[in-house]
Amino acid sequence: MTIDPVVLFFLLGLTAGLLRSDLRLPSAIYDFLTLILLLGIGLKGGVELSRQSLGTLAPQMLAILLMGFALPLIAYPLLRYAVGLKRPDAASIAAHYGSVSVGTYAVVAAYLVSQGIVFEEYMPLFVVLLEVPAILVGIVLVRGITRSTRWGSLAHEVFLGKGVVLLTGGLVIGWVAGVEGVQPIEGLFFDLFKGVLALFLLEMGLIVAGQMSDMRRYGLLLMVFAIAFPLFAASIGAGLGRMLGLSLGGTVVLATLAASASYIAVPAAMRMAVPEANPALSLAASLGVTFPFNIVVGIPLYHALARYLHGAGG
Amino acid sequence: MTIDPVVLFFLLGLTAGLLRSDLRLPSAIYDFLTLILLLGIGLKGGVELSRQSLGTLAPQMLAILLMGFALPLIAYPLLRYAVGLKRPDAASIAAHYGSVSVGTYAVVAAYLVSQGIVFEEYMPLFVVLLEVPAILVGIVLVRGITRSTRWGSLAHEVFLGKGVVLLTGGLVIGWVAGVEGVQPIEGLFFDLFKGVLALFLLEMGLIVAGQMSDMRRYGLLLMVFAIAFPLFAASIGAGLGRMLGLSLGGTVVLATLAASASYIAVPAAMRMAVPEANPALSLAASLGVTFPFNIVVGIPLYHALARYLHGAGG
Amino acid sequence: MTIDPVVLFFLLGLTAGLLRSDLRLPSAIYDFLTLILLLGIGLKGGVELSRQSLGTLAPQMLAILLMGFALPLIAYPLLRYAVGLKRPDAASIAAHYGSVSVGTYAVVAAYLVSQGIVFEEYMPLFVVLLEVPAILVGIVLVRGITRSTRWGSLAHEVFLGKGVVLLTGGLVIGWVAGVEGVQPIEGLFFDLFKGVLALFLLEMGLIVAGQMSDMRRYGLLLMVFAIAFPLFAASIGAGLGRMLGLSLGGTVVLATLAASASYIAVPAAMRMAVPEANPALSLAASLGVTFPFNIVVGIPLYHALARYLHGAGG
Amino acid sequence: MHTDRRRLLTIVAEAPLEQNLVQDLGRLGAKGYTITDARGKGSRGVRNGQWEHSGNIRVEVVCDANTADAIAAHLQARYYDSYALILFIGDVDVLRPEKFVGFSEPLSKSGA
Amino acid sequence: MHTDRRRLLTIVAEAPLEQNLVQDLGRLGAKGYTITDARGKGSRGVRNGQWEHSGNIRVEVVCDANTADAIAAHLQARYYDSYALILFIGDVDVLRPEKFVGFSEPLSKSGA
Amino acid sequence: MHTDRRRLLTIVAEAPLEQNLVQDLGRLGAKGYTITDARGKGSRGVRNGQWEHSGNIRVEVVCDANTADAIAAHLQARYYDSYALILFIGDVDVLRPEKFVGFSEPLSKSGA
Ligand SMILES: Nc1ncnc2c1ncn2[C@@H]1O[C@H](COP(=O)(O)O)[C@@H](O)[C@H]1O
Ligand SMILES: Nc1ncnc2c1ncn2[C@@H]1O[C@H](COP(=O)(O)O)[C@@H](O)[C@H]1O
Ligand SMILES: Nc1ncnc2c1ncn2[C@@H]1O[C@H](COP(=O)(O)O)[C@@H](O)[C@H]1O
Ligand code: NA
Ligand code: NA
Ligand code: NA
Repeated sequence: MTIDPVVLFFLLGLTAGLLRSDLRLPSAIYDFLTLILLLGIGLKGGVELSRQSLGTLAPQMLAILLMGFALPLIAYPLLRYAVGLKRPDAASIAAHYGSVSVGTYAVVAAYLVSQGIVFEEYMPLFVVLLEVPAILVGIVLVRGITRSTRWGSLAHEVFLGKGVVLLTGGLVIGWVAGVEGVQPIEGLFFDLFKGVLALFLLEMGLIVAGQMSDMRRYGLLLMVFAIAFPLFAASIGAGLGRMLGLSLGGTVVLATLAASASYIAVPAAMRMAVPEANPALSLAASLGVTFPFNIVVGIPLYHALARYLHGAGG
Repeated sequence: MTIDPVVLFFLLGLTAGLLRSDLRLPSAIYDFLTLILLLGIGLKGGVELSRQSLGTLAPQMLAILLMGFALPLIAYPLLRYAVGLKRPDAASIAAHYGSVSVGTYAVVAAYLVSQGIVFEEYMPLFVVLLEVPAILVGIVLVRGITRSTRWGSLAHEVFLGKGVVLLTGGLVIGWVAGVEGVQPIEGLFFDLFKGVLALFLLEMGLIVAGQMSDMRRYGLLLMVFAIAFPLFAASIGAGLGRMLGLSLGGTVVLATLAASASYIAVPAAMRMAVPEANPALSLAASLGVTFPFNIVVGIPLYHALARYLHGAGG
Repeated sequence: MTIDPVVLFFLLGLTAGLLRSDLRLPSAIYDFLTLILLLGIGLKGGVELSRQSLGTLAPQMLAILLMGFALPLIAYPLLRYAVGLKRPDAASIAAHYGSVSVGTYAVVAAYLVSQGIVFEEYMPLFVVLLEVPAILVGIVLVRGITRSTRWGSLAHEVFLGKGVVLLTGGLVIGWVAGVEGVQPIEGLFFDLFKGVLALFLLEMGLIVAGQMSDMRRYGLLLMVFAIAFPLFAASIGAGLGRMLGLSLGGTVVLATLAASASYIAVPAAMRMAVPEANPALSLAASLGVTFPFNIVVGIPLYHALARYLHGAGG
Repeated sequence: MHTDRRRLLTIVAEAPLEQNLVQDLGRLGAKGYTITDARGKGSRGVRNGQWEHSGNIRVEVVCDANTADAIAAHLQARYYDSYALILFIGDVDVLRPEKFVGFSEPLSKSGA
Repeated sequence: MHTDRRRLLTIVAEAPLEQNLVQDLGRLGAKGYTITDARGKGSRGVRNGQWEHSGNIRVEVVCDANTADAIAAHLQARYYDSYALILFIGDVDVLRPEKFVGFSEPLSKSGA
Repeated sequence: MHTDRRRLLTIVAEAPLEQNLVQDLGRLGAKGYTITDARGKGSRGVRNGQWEHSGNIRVEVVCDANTADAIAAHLQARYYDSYALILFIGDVDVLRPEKFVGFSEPLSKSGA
């Protein structure tokens, strides 16, 4: 198993952070890198969508949405009763794991490209679709559906977060502009993509190193969940991918999406909607354990799983 | 009429801003983007200048300068008496509209390239020439020409503002280095140009959205001026372009430059030289109305106008 | 003697700074540019290393390390007795001049490429090797080697500074990933390299302009040292390069490295390890005099010297 | 030189609260505020501002004592239990007191 | 521990004034200053610092009461009418009072 | 509204000292701190923060008088001679005094 170079940047950041190097990226640069990644992913998906008929994709989209609602509903009782968390914490973490991590998506896409494995390029559409349902589920799990639910401000939080806006914006622009229209901006959004991803992962390594010192505090059970649930979710994702007739690459992507846990959109939304949940808990799990697990160990595993499902030859 | 993809980024930013998304670009990134745009535009113009003899350009340069003095002198009485502004405000806004917007220049250049229309590549020289005269006119309109005028600190404000320094610096470096000398830095300044412009316009959309809430406050007349004057100025610019024997593309560019209103160099200079003018007023007009009008509606209009002047076939 | 375009950006920044233009790069952008430069240099060296056997390089590496220890030991008595500085200041400045400037390395590499002169691409390895010894020498010159020396925190300062971490990290990643592995991230780290270097030098020009006003204060002797010592060190470096059998280009690089003075890694380490040394003094010399001298005048000189050593034909 | 005594209320809070706080301040009668980005440590751990929403903001409001008390009471009731937030109040002299009285022309538009 | 009482003058002003303010401070006898970037809202509307010159700066000067008054009076006369600027003054204790007296060795070089 | 009086200690120091200062604060009993990036000028010249380690940080600590004095004394002894650093102390009222007492549960993990 060879490690993708972009993952080496993650390990560099992680090592530097754990050794307490004074290496640090300004937060403005972090914002810049995520801006390019989110728009780049959206654009690539949008260009591909402009070649598809949305009609044929509709059944897939529906199935994906269903998975987005189902995963947090499965995660919640595990967190509440097996891990033993309080209700708001269990609901918030369930939302994190039901949603997706765009950084993890970027890594699996890079992994497949460098292995020469094709996948359905409109996958970014699924990323967007998977971002939202888990947030709704998480909130309803805590608040119930009552008259007093402020759906307006909730929708604002969910649909107008930076992540959803940039991904959706990129999708729409790519879709409207098409291959040719996007061509003059490819230099920034496509040609630099992997380099930008490398820097992003360097920074993620530094951040994860910071998180790791917190992790012990939150108990072994949560850490077990942070590895076991992704493995379970990946098999759901891979199975669904197979059912929907996705290619081998597409199946790997869907498994990885299912296995990934949000650390951008969901934390922001949960902080406002369920403030009594402890944000350190969910970040320690999703960022401190699941993210590194997925990009270093998980993706090759999900690849093997998908190959198995597609018949050993792959 | 198809919309250029970079303009879609502006609309994305505008929409996100109006919907009060939490999307925001750090000001350091805004500075970075403008740095690349200004230097890139300057370099491109400078490389072209190294192929021209400045002698043959001298008459054109003179005519351009004259237009730079004339436009604010026409705008001032309109603002003072038709719109009914106080003297400092009228003078300051006249300076904004007599000068040019580099962002608008970048959009018209991108527009022409994607339409496959050639234009005189030394146009950035005109951008620099048009930046300055209007500022001087604006100041003299308020202060008169008295002994007490602090020309030294004025010249400092006008010629050493970031915009003029980077454009001129780019021009000179491009001119000295020539095509071959610039080749190793093309990756950053030319290949990424349109992507950087896209991000810049995304940010401008967010900023304009912020401005728009201010606009109503300043009355309808100013808003009418912010659309009517550009249309008038564009016809002056187009006519002058035709007279000077510019190509169709060059005529579109000159019309657009005339129609554009500064929102970087002039506000900074006016704030120091005419502090009693209300900066919110000029920005609401130039940034809140004229900039979006020009890049979305104006440029195709000026294109049609130029085609008309060049004989219907275009 | 033609000036490389990237050096023109330095002169632009210097001019703007001396004329007190309001041009300024946000520090986040400065950090971003150095991040790309340091990683890019490291990666390039690492890729080349993956083609070499470290065994054959070992003798060269040893010789380079020796030079790294020798140079500050030569500089110290000059600074202490000829320039007449206090012990901590003399030791701190000796460490600066014994170490290297990565920015200067980037300029000499760009110079050689644009002159079409090849050089050993694994040179970044020497950059890393030269960063560290001088720091140790500097500290020992002040503190002596006593029981109380806190070697742990010292090593932390020296080996975990951002510069060493990013260069070494880039080297290792390039070495592990090899030519093919690095290919997808070349867009950012190699294709943009010279453009990023240009912006970095623009910023350095602004910073040097700020330093220059301080320079007079510190006396002529230090300024003489800041030019004379690099000339001397360059001849050591060139001689060593010849002895080690380096190519013409490699000899120029080694001469330039010897002549260059650190202004990133060493100041940071010295500030913590020898706080009683005046940091303004060493920066005025290394940044205010030596850096501009080397990139504008020195490099062509060292080139001539190397050609002479390689037999007039070069 | 004539000066008047006012209260300087300083709030340090997690950054995502910015819009909420700004709205609250306007509603409770502050005539202005000043915000800087910050990082720090408190009972809810380190907030180093390295990424996303991990930073703090530091908000200053110059106002009269009543307004300061009203704001402090409201923030304590509304945010203390669930959010990283502290506040403290000091005395300052101001030159143009009319700029810092409360309640006239409430500022309701969200900033930043 | 021996401490002395000094005045802490805080100025919040639109960012483009930085060079001017720094020069004024030096001329009026401040021995130092500290600046942070800020944003905010006041009588001249929202200044969110998102781009170009739309931000504020927050300047602090520790000095004796006379210097503080002189600076306050000058800034009020020179900038209040046309620029976004407020200032307020509080009391602080300092350890090394000689660092914060006015007028000796005026600092005239512009900063930042 | 019940408030208690505490001390607000403000330190302005060269940025590379951040880790050291944060460790010192924890050891000396501060229960929290707030840091903003700053630039400025003082007896050691202009620190404009334009690059690398040329900036300042501004650290605030709310604590009781004893803790403030202990921190001030330590910083003065440890850093004044060789580093750019000033500090000053003022009075503030706080709402939840228990958050700002010293010494219980010392905070020792380095921040930022
Ligand atoms: N004693 C203190 N002194 C200064 N700032 C503090 C103090 N305690 C908390 N803070 C700041 O307030 C933020 C929130 O505090 P907390 O809710 O206690 O975590 C922290 O991240 C610090 O920036
Ligand atoms: N009452 C206030 N409290 C705190 N800061 C204020 C206040 N009023 C104004 N400011 C700050 O001072 C700047 C200029 O104020 P103004 O001239 O009133 O617009 C504003 O942008 C705010 O940052
Ligand atoms: N009188 C003062 N008022 C406000 N800030 C100061 C003052 N003196 C120094 N400073 C700040 O403290 C830093 C270090 O001061 P110094 O050690 O005197 O150079 C300076 O860079 C300023 O940011
Ligand atoms: Na998931
Ligand atoms: Na115009
Ligand atoms: Na050297």
